[in-house]
Amino acid sequence: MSDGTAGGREAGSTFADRLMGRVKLGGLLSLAAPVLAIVFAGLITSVILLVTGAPPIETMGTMVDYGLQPRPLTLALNLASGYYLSALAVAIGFRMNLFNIGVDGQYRLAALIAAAVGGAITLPAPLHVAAILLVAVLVGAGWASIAAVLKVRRGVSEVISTIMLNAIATALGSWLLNKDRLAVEVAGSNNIGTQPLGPSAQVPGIPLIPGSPLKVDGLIILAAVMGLLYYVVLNRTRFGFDLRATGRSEPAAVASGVNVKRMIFTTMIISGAVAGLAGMPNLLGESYSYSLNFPPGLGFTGIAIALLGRNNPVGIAFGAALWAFLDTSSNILQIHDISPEIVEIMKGTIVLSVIVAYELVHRYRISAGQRRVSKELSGGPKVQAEGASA
Amino acid sequence: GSEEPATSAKPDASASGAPQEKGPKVGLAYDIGGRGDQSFNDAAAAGLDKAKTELSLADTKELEAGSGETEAAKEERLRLLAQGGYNPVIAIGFAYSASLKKVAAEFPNVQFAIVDDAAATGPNISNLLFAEQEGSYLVGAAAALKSKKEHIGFVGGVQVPLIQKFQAGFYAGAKKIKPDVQIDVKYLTQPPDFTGFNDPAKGKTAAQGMFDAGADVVYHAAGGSGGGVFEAAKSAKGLAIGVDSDQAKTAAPEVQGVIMTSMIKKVDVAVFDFLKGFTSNSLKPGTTVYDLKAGGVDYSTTGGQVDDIKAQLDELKQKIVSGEIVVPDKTS
Amino acid sequence: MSEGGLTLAKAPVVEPPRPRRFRVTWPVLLSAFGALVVLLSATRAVTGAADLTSAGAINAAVALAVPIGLAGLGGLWSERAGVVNIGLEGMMVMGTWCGAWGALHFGNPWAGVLAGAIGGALGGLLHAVATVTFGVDHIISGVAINILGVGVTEFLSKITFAEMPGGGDSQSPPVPKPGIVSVPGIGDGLAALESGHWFLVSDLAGIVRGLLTNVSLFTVLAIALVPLSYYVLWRTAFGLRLRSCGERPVAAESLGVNVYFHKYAAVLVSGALAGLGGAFLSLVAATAYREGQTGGRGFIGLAAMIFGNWRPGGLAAGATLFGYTDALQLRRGGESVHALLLVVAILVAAAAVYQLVAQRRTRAAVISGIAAVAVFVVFALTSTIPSEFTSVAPHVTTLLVLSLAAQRLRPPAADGVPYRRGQAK
Amino acid sequence: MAIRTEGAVISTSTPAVELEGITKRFPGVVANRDISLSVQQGHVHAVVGENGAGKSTLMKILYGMQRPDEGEIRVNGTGVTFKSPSDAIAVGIGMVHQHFMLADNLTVLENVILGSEPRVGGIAIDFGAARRRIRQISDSYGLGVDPDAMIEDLGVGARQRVEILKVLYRGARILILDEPTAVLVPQEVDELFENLRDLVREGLTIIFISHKLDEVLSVADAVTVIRRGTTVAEVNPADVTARQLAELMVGSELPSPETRESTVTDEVALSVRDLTVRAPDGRVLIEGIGFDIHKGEVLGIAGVEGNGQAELVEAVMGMRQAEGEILLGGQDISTWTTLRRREAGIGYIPEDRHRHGLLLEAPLWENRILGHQTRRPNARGPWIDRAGARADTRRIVEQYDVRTPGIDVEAASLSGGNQQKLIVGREMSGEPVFLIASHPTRGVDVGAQAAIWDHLRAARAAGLAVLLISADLDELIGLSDTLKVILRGRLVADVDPATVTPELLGSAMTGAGEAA
Ligand SMILES: Nc1ncnc2c1ncn2[C@@H]1O[C@H](COP(=O)(O)OP(=O)(O)OP(=O)(O)O)[C@@H](O)[C@H]1O
Ligand SMILES: Nc1ncnc2c1ncn2[C@@H]1O[C@H](COP(=O)(O)OP(=O)(O)OP(=O)(O)O)[C@@H](O)[C@H]1O
Ligand SMILES: [Mg+2]
Ligand SMILES: [Mg+2]
Repeated sequence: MSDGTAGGREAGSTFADRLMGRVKLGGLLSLAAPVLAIVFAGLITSVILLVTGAPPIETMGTMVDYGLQPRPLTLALNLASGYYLSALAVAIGFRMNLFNIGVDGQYRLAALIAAAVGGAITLPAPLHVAAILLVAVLVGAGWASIAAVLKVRRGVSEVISTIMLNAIATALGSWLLNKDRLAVEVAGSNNIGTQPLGPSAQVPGIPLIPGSPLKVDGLIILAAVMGLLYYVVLNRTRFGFDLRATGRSEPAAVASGVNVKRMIFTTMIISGAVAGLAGMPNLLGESYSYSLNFPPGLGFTGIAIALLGRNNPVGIAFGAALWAFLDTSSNILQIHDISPEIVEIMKGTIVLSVIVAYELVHRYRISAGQRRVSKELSGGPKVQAEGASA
Repeated sequence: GSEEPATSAKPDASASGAPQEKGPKVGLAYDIGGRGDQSFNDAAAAGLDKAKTELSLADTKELEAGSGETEAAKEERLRLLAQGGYNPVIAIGFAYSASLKKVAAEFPNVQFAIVDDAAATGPNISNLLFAEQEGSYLVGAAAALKSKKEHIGFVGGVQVPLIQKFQAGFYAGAKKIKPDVQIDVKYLTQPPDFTGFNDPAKGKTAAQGMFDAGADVVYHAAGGSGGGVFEAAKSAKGLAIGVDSDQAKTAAPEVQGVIMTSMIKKVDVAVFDFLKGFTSNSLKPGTTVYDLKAGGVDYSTTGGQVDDIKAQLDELKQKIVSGEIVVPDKTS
Repeated sequence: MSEGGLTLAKAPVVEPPRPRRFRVTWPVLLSAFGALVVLLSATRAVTGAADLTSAGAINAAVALAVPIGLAGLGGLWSERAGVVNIGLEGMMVMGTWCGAWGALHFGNPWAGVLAGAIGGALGGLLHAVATVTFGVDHIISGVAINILGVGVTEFLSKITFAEMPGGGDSQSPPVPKPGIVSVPGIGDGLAALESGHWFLVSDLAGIVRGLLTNVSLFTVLAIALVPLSYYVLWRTAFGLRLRSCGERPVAAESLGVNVYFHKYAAVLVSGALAGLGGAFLSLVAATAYREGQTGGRGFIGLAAMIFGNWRPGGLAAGATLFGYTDALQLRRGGESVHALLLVVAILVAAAAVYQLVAQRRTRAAVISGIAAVAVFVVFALTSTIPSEFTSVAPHVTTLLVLSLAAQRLRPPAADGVPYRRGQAK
Repeated sequence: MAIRTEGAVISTSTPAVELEGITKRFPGVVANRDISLSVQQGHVHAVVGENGAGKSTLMKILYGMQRPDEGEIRVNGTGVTFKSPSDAIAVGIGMVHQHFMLADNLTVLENVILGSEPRVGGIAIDFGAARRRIRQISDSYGLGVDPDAMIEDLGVGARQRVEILKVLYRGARILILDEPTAVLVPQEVDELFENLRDLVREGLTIIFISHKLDEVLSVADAVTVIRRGTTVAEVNPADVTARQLAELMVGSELPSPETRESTVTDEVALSVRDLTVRAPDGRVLIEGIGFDIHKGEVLGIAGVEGNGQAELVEAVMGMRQAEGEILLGGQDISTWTTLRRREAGIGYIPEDRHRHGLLLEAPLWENRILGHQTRRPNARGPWIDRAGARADTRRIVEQYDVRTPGIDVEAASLSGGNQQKLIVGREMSGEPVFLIASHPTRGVDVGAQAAIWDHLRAARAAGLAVLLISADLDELIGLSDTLKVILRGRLVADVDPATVTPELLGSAMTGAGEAA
């Protein structure tokens, strides 16, 4: 009897085999998605630039030229640290099918209160920083815990509750940011902010980029550590296993002994705690005070970046860097008389094309994998059938 | 490669010089919204445009802020301008305070100006301030005088100190005329939610509520949301007071009739004056307050609706100018 | 037994008892509404916060609820077909711009309405291509559309409105507005009744006047879309097929239903509805397009849809609740929101009693009871609410209602699950 | 009554369905290779074959859900090409799928009419007409289906009847039934077959797939055997035994039935006392259930699905709130969490492997960890021990003959039988003292089935206590040392597996025994 359904053409791996995914492509394929994505995004962006009357190649050249210079690079890295932390916070929820839209409110409230506390106390440097970080983590977690309690005890969808809590955090923050409460006034300024942090709370920068007059925020290390922690906790610990299992299939997790309610609660709170850190690189490394100028919207950027990075710590890092790069390039585009909206359009396009590219490669991979499985299996069912009877 | 000097790290030679024969290259950094916002930024743009025609400027470069950006991004914007040989560099809005202070120190040979902020000081910084409370005082008085029901209102876009200055002046002015006048106050959003400056629907609802409750004059300091206030005034057959520019001229034609006056804040004048001072080498760094006395703020008379009370308003104006009345700039 | 010959020997062996399903019927709905009016009326009488039931507040509530409701309806259509649509905000933004542009370009507000729908539908088309054709994660496509919506409209404004007199980079010139209608002959009488401040009578007069006078034709259209959506989705063959794609696409496929077609149709309609919500903002709620005009209403619409358990009536209730509380806080926030505290205290107390008597959940009842007393104490000890907090009255109310109401949310079973023909399980 | 009025039997020699040279390739696998099948008008034609042999694929091709790469389809002698199921429905083909094709959150009516809605004015659904038609069909065939019930409230039997109603509603003349009996108890199977015979008498043609070869032999007029995508035999059911049929399917000899001897010890492993479970709305789901399982004993629970088996299992696993006592080795575990129970040595082969047993998108070795995430070799303290888990996964793959190219493939890419073997291997590791086996061989082909039985027996011999729940009565009788019958949430009868026949057991399960 003929042997193997896909048999007949066993002659090594032909080009067709590779093309059809009949053999494992090893590392090559893993590069395909990003490359495809970049080509995709580049093409679409070029079309948009052409439509708007800007020369695509030159424009992108300018962006890259500028973006790779030491100072803009430093700026982008600093921006990216906050993005990264925010995206991690979102990603933690995503890994468990929780959609924490509330990172925005969580980090803003955390930064405000941490800044106020930090400005009010003086401690030796490492302690001072640690105290501020702790407050931020606690406030972030605390604010997220409202959504967690509502979800676990009352079944309120976290999507709604976090949208509402963002608005409530805004109101609370605005009420607190008042000279009768947490804010101080600066003479002659229309701004209002918390008492600036003393030197002991100012995290020194790192001269990471040679030739840059600016230093990279010291807390980029915190971001990196959190990324590592994220990876280790999720992939190497029992807790992480439970979390991912719950995200993949809640009934299976329950049957395996996971307490899903507790898991939801814990995950939401951890997500909030990490969210609380998102404002810290900026607060402790640059602004030293929470004022009207404190950047809002990090939470929403975090959602886009978490998705862009496919909830993977390295992917998120690339996503954050890309986002930060695009943000910093807005200025140079304007210098070249290209309207800054283009950057927003580019961001949207990139998100879409990256994700479509990944999807296409993913599909290709899956079917390639299926082909491989069935091919490898089709080799010996007869033998195995006999084995079973033995 | 790009021929733009902006991308080179070393300061450009032209950045060091005072105005050259060709005239200065002016850099302008807008707040969020930029040119075309029909409000604050546009007023600055108008000043620049006037300078372009009346003073010989070699070049201008206008950059605008992105929403949710950090201080560092603002700094970079100013730095790119300074580095690119733009001198002077004007920053529109108090948000540039800290960044301007930093960048100005890095470029001692470039002249900087900042609108709405006195906290960033330096030998090469001009602070262009406005006494919004004084102009608001006058329109507050006008509102009280015009109100038949002893009930007026104030709609603020976002509850920030700058807008609270408007409220404080308006309140004081109205109370001065009629101590018993009822004043409704509403801020549309809280920071950092700045949509209150762009949400006419909310402006309309808030003003409608005031009119329904018996108010007959409503003053807005709500940027783009003001359009809603005018609409509400129109449908309630009440009156409205515009802000920043003479809105009886710039607002939608159908509602121009309800705008009895506007509190004018002449950012254009401030920008133009600064540029003029720069080209004529008569610039003095430090704070310039554009108050009633300097004509930096005022009330408008377009439409003739305040002609009957003009005398009273001008008397108050005089008292403020002379210092007899000191208008508070904070809400109590 | 049956002459057909094909008879199962017995009735089904064990039919598990079917749980009782709570049905919202007209009597239930009307009495709930009646109770609410009485409660508001009593509160109004006690606190003197006339705005609670004033015609102006009701009218404003409807106007504020419409864009949220339209966005929510958009979400409903798409999620009923199994496509999560978090891009409503972006589609709405497209609607604001297109609405204004259409009205200006053709000099007719209804052209703007149509253009707004088309603009939103374009966003929907992009979402459909990404999610249905390419099978991309629905949330990320939505997020991308939100970003794109903002970028594209800002850019478009620069090349269109900026050139028009009265327009600018971030706003359009004033647009022609759709007409306003009133039920003739009732306005003055009701206004007179309302000004009497009689218990219940004046309140009903206010509510009726708010609903029936000075209503934009666009509002009428928007409100009509709620029952229309119900009709199409639950009463027509097309709607059944569409919903089956959100519940069990393979089942639909196995009966010859074209799942792709229905998903596309649903997402396009979804975009169009969100676009209409946007157009409402620029054409009715305001007189012009303004950058950033949507202010997150797309997200609120999404929340309203979840609040309404993926049903048109429920989402309309959610949008109305939000619109009503928003109107109250925007109009005379301090006073009205303060009065709302009393309403809340009474409602929570009622919930406590219900929990104690009907559900026998003592602990929950005690917690609710304490909450009710706490709210009442706050009400009694204060006379107004700080302005920072009035603005979140809608958000707090939404959370409160959700945490009091039993949560039997039931999203479509295949919501957000990518589907490929011949591959689904 | 479309079905019966049209139903004059066309007694021509034209086959109702002819499939010729059908080939269907999926990426890397040829599901159908040059298959030919000819089904006579008015026949019950059975198609049998191992898991993955290509039966469902062939049927989906005939129903228009898959398009063949090569080959011809003739229906009543006319060549057809189907673009979608609608085309197949149009020529009178109806299919009841292997897995229910029902939307839980829609009513029976909506599920039935979907795609062929009676309409008024071309748009609106004519609900009245639909309801009448469904009632009519339901009444005339005694299906007992309520058009306004929600599918989620129905048990499996009722769902199966809804599926059949769907097909009848569309006036199908050729019925494809893909494993319709997998979830039914003998009585229900008998009823179904009775119905099938009646349908055949009315001139309908039935194509029928089943792994239960006895059934096949009892009902079919012709049998086609498929092995690895090709037709290997056409047999007359009168001429073969189930065993011969099975050997045709797998292409080799089957393991011979073992001789059983009791391994039951005196030591009680698990003891359940007065267990009661209530639904959130207060309804009693199971009540006063009590039993002992000794080491080395298999306790079988027989019952029609939906009589409380699932609740019993979930209560013992701690996945559901319950009143009563559960003692494991003498220790009261009724307040313990699921995790703690698992750690104490309870293994669990769940009824629905996709829902409760596997993370379909995770690799095999991560699935090995599932449910054992706190124990060696998968974990060391709070850490996951990847190397340990991977090594042990390899062991399971080897010992339990899980056919997979490696342990890094996703669980979803394994066939059902192999997924089940992986679960069995996993639950048997870590030396469990007590195992819950819920339908351990459902949907698994004869080869894999025998292997799983062997493993269960071996573990039992080593002292494992097993709670076995199965709809397959042969399996229940064959494996159990003790048998109890569950009905409406109560244990109603004890049965001696040594003497009982499936028929007797079946009647006890439906309460017929009780009444007698
Ligand atoms: N206007 C349309 N444009 C494109 N495709 C449509 C349209 N209306 C329906 N379809 C799709 O075409 C297929 C057949 O639709 P149709 O309305 O003919 O359904 P039907 O139930 O087969 O009709 P009938 O009840 O008349 O037999 C379905 O998949 C449907 O989703
Ligand atoms: N959509 C598909 N994509 C890829 N491969 C498929 C698809 N459907 C089926 N297959 C493969 O085709 C082969 C035949 O599958 P099929 O479902 O027809 O088997 P079967 O005989 O019905 O098995 P069972 O008895 O388990 O139901 C299997 O190897 C299966 O994995
Ligand atoms: Mg099958
Ligand atoms: Mg048709």
